Amino acid sequence: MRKLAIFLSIAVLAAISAVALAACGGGGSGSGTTSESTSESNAGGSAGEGGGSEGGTLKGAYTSFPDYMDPQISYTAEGWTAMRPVYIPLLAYKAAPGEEGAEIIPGLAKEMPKITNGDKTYTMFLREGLKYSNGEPIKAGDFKYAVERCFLTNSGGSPFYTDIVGAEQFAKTKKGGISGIKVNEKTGEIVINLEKPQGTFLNELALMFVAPVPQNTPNEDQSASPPPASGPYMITKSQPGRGWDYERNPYWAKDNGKQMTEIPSGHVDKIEIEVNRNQSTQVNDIESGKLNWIFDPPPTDRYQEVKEKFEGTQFKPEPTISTYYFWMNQTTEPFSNKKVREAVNYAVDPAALERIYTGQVVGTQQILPPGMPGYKKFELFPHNMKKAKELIAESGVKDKEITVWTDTESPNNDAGTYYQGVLKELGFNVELKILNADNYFTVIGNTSTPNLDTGWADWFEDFPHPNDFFDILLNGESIQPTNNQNFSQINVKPLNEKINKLAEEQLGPQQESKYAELDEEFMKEATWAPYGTRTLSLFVSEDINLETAIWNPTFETELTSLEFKK
Amino acid sequence: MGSDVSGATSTEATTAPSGALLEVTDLVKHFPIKSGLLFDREVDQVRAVDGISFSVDKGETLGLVGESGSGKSTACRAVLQLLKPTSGSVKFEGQEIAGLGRRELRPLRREMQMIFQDPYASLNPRKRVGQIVGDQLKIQKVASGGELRKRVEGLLDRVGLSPEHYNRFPHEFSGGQRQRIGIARALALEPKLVICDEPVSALDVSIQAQIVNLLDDLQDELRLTYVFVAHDIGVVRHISDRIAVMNQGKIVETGPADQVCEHPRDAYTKKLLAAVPIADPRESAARRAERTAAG
Amino acid sequence: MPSESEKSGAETTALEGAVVSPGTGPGGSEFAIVEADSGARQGGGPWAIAWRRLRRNHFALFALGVFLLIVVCCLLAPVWANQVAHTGPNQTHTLEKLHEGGEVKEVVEPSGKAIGPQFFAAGGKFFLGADGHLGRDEMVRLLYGGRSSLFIGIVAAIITTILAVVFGLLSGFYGGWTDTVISRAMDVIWAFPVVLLAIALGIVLAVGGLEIGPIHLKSSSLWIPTLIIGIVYTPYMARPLRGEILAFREKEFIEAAVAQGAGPSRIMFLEILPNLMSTIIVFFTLNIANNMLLEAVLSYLGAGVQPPSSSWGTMISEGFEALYSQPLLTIIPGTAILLTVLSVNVFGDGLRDALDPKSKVRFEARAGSSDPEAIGPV
Amino acid sequence: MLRFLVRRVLGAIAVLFAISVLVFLIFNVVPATNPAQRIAGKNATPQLIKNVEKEWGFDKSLPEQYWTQMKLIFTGEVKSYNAHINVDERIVEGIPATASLCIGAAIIWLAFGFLFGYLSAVRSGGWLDRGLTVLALIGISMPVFWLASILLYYFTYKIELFPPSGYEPLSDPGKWFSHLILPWISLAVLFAGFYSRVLRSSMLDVMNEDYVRTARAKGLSQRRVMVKHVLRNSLIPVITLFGLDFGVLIGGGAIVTESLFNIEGVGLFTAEALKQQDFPSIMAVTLFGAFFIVLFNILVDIGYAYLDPRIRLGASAA
Repeated sequence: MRKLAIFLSIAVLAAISAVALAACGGGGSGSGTTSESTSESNAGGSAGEGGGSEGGTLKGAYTSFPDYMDPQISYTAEGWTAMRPVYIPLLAYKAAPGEEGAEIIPGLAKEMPKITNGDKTYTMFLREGLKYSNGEPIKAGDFKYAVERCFLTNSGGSPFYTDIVGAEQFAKTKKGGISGIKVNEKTGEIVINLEKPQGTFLNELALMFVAPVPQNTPNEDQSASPPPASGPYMITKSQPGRGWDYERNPYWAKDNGKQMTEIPSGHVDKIEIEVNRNQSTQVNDIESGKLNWIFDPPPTDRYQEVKEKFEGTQFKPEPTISTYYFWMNQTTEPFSNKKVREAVNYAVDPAALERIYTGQVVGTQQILPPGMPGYKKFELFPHNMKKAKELIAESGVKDKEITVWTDTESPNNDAGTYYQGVLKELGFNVELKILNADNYFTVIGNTSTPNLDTGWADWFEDFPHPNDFFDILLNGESIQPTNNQNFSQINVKPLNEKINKLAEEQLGPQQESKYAELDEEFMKEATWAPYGTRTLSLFVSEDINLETAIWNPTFETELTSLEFKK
Repeated sequence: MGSDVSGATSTEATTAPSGALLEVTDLVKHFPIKSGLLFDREVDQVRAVDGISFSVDKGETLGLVGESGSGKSTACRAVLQLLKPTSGSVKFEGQEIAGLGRRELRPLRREMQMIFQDPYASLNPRKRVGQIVGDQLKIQKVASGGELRKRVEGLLDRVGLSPEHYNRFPHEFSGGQRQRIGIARALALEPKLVICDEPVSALDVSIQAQIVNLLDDLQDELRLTYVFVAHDIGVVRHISDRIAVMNQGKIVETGPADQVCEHPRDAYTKKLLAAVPIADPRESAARRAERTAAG
Repeated sequence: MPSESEKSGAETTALEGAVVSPGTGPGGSEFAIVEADSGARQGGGPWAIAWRRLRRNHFALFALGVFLLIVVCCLLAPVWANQVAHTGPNQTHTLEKLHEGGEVKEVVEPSGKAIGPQFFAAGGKFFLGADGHLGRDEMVRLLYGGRSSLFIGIVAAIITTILAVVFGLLSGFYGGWTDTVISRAMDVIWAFPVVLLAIALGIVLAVGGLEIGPIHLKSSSLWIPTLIIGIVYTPYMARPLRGEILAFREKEFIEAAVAQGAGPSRIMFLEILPNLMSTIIVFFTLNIANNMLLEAVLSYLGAGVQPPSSSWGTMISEGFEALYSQPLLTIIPGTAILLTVLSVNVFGDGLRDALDPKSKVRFEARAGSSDPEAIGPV
Repeated sequence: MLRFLVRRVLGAIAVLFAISVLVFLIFNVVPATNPAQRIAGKNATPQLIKNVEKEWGFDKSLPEQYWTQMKLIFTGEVKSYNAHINVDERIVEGIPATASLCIGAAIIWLAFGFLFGYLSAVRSGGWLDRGLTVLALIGISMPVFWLASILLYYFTYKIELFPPSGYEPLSDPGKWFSHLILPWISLAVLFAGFYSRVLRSSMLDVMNEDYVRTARAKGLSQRRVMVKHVLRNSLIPVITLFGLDFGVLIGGGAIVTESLFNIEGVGLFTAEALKQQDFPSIMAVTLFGAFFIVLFNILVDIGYAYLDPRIRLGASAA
């Protein structure tokens, strides 16, 4: 009886949350129109054109300094959000929310590249007359240097570009340049040759890693003195660990911006970001107006309070393209047994985890998250503890000692504790290992670490392309001894081949449905026990126009979209 | 080596008959003074005992007298091998004991004991009287259990304490009583030689006499040999057969007690004698005048 | 105190003993004062006297009572868990509801807020509420957490005491090279910011556990923080002990023992050690208090007790994540630590007064063991 | 004096060397993770990891790595693994905040420690003494970070009396003060309790000394005796403690206080370095902290000799 009641309440909750989500999504996609209407109504109030008032100084806060303030090296959402208005790659993601934000548009390139030679050659032209914020012209060779600089600085992003002809050689020798990139400084022509077709290459060209920088930029980390800007803002001061400031790029309005009309120019004149480790303080400072915007969502502790008080006026939850899951190492007992993996999937209850994450995850039970091209909702393992126990009994696995891994970050640690409880209920002897968040993925990514049985993991897209999930996280061929991301170590040949084949194709409706199939096939293997996608949030001060603020699924807050009211 | 020769030549008065219980020859104890900017080097020495020789016969009492700092205590400890002598020879019953190891010394420890100066510091405050006195019987495996207790109670009785004191702690006793405990401890193994290192100097004058008398009685009773150390030549004279006077690490004069006291040869001995308090105030004043004249 | 000046001090006394008059050794007079003060003819042994003094100190006895009560409560944790709360310390109740007099309450609201203290309203279930998103019973966790905290506090104090006594005795008694090696090693740990050392060890061991020869400690083992704390505090106790031993070594009763043929181990353990007992006991109690505080700091920084095991430190650190929405989760375990440590400190204070009212060690014990490096800078 | 200084300085260098070796061993022999894997990032290829290893010198022998590390630290070129921050610069930048915190807290704890200790000793045995004793023991028995979080909750969130946290430079004294007041208090409580106890017991010891009785017998007023004779002579243990405590704190020892209140000092940097297991930073902050501990140890010894003329520096065996 009681179980039924719980089950029903979960079902109701799930339904409510689904409706709420739909409503949010609707609001998100309609925000373009509503923002125009509000801006019109506000227009009379101040001298600003269009939306709110132009100008002013935006004050923001991060909880920690980005990994690097260097376009070629930074590989975190923190860094990408920060540098998004500063460095423009040849191609760019549209400054728009939701699915629209996944659209790739020309950046420094005049138009989208021509793809020839059996999808292996990309040809494009640099716009003419572009300048860096120091007044120097932007050259086609700067792009080539940017790619090379990725390798020279041992950037975490460099593996994206190893398929360029000559790149692997260059990675080893670091000499002689990458032969697969040819540039013509006079015409601005850029030709890139790939070893094999790569369906994600357009996405990768739109990443921050290959945003052109002057060729005299030293090939080491420039976080303390970031290279000159090609975008609407330039970083005038950067103090790693403490904060950084932006001002408008004087050459943007004169030159670059005139050509790149699809890239927003931003509203405020100055942006000052400080690092404040205390997230609760950040919330207070937003409330008091001392800060205008914060990068991180309010701490779990105060999330509900903020949501109740400010939703719709200063706060909006923003879905991300991410999956939170428990991986199960298929190369060892007991998870080599599919029945056990299925049992775990039945036993893990996304509804419980939604509470553990104080409503900041939305339960799902599949690989691809909503918002990712190819996402099609299905649910193979509705929560059912009885069935889970039956499956365990069938599997014949008993009293097995297993280790559950998770990291210290709250509430991932609680998720691990919850998972441990679930596995105990299934009859395992479970040891929980909670590792420091900074080290966690290195440790579980090292396949020689002992007792890698099962544990927590999450994945946020690098770019909105399903290949970014399947190839990295689930392709058996990408298992490597260290820095491994295929934590389940699943290696199913037909599935690998399917991933490899799809990887060579440009993404279209047909490919998307194939990815959806792939999603289901992996879940039939029960290789993970996914439980949700993360909801982050935008939280701004009273005097910032929430309506026009844009949350891009890849770059998160578009700093260029923030404006003061009036 | 050549102890006979050196013993004979150094001071004629110490030429004791053969069969001396204790024979000390050219005993030297130096303490290094270390200094240096970085590493300590030995820059100088304090010559605490600077080549002394004497011998003590069985049943005899040798008084060793000198001012504070003259090296008497160091000499006692060097003789008993509580301090390693720098050089020289110490023979006990003809056996060379200088430089012996702890284990080799252990059987000899039964034969020679010491009574310490400070009855407060020389008794372990955390041990009961019974343990203090009886422990060495255990160490030397002489007695244990009920027999041990009986022997200790006997000893306590002999030094003028009550057997009920067996379970008391030192802090429950007065200075004089404590020194009696110290004496009981020294006598527990029925040693042949007892070195008394200023056994009475920390006590009230009235009690000093009691302790000295006790020691005297015990000597007769147990046929003990004493080396009696004191800075007060008056006390030494009372108990000693012979007296050796020490000054700055050296023995300046030795001889039969009365001879040394009545006819001192050395200036230092005279000075010591002048310091002995005299009951008669007139004589005392005269002495004082003498002393200032001498000084 | 720097060891050098201690050493030179020892050398000087050694010389004074030999060269200057042995008549007024500083040691002797000190004892005389003690005796005079405590009344020369006071009956009974030192322990009996101490006990008489302690018995008059009602405040200290009350503190001892509080401490013992806490210990007993924590020992009875399984009884409370099984008979009253009907749950384990790590059992989650995220989706459960509490039926309480017709009213149905969720243990964890969808927002993640946990149920508050119910006291006996639900028959002892969730007596102090639930602990956050996971809905674990706070009271049960508090009791089990207390076991960990007390275990670490007491066992680490035992480890410290054993190590400190051994090192102190070796170093103080033998002198020479033994002393040099041990003292220098202590110097290094002494100059090492203690919390830093403990955290560094804790973090490193939290990943892989410890495997030295036959000893295999899982990373989640309570023994890891216990060992770390025990070792880290050793110099703070060993140094003052060494100083005391140096002083005792010059006492005549040690010479008396040598003169009786006692060997080094007999002298160390039967002559010197009993004299150190009051110092050791005082240190021991203070160590328990400080260990519990250090455990809290380590756990707070993720280098102590590893979840899901709870200790009061981990509970504060977990509660701290919900400080603004549920301050009780921080206040409850913190109060538990405060009460326990306070009772130990008050009792330790009384004990010190009882054992050694005139002792200089009073100051050293405090300065050494609760050296602010250890608990202060946190 | 010269002899004393030379010896202590050499001793200090030896201790620092030993500490650096110890830290190096803790982080390079015991642990399980290869920093190169972490630096290379989540998508790293084996080639990339190899490149990182080579560039950072992880492929070299341990003594070589140690040597390079020390050279970098002392030439001010050491970079952290995590964000390529120059560790030395970051430490130097943190000094003003740490100094503000420590000096302010020290003033508070000395003031209260002295006041309470003095009153306690003068009224020893009375109700005031007992009350202050209980207060002091409570202060000593409280986990500092717990007190800090309660203060944070109550004063910045519940009644919003003080600004939450962060460090404001001294250029705006009002802000500087209001941001530091809570950290000062939470850091000072423990020490104030502790010092008042130490001062009390040391004053009681001195009060029983003969010369104090004599002074009293001479008819000097109670206050004059207390201040001129007792207090002055009771200072030695307090000064000793103060030197050591302050050395620890100024060297970045206030790890938790600084991170709870987000004071951008050395302690906060230490906390982060430890959290991220960022070896170069840990090495640098440890040496930095140890340097101050050793330095203040020496200063305390000098201060000792100054306060108590009976102690002569370097007087060994003479």
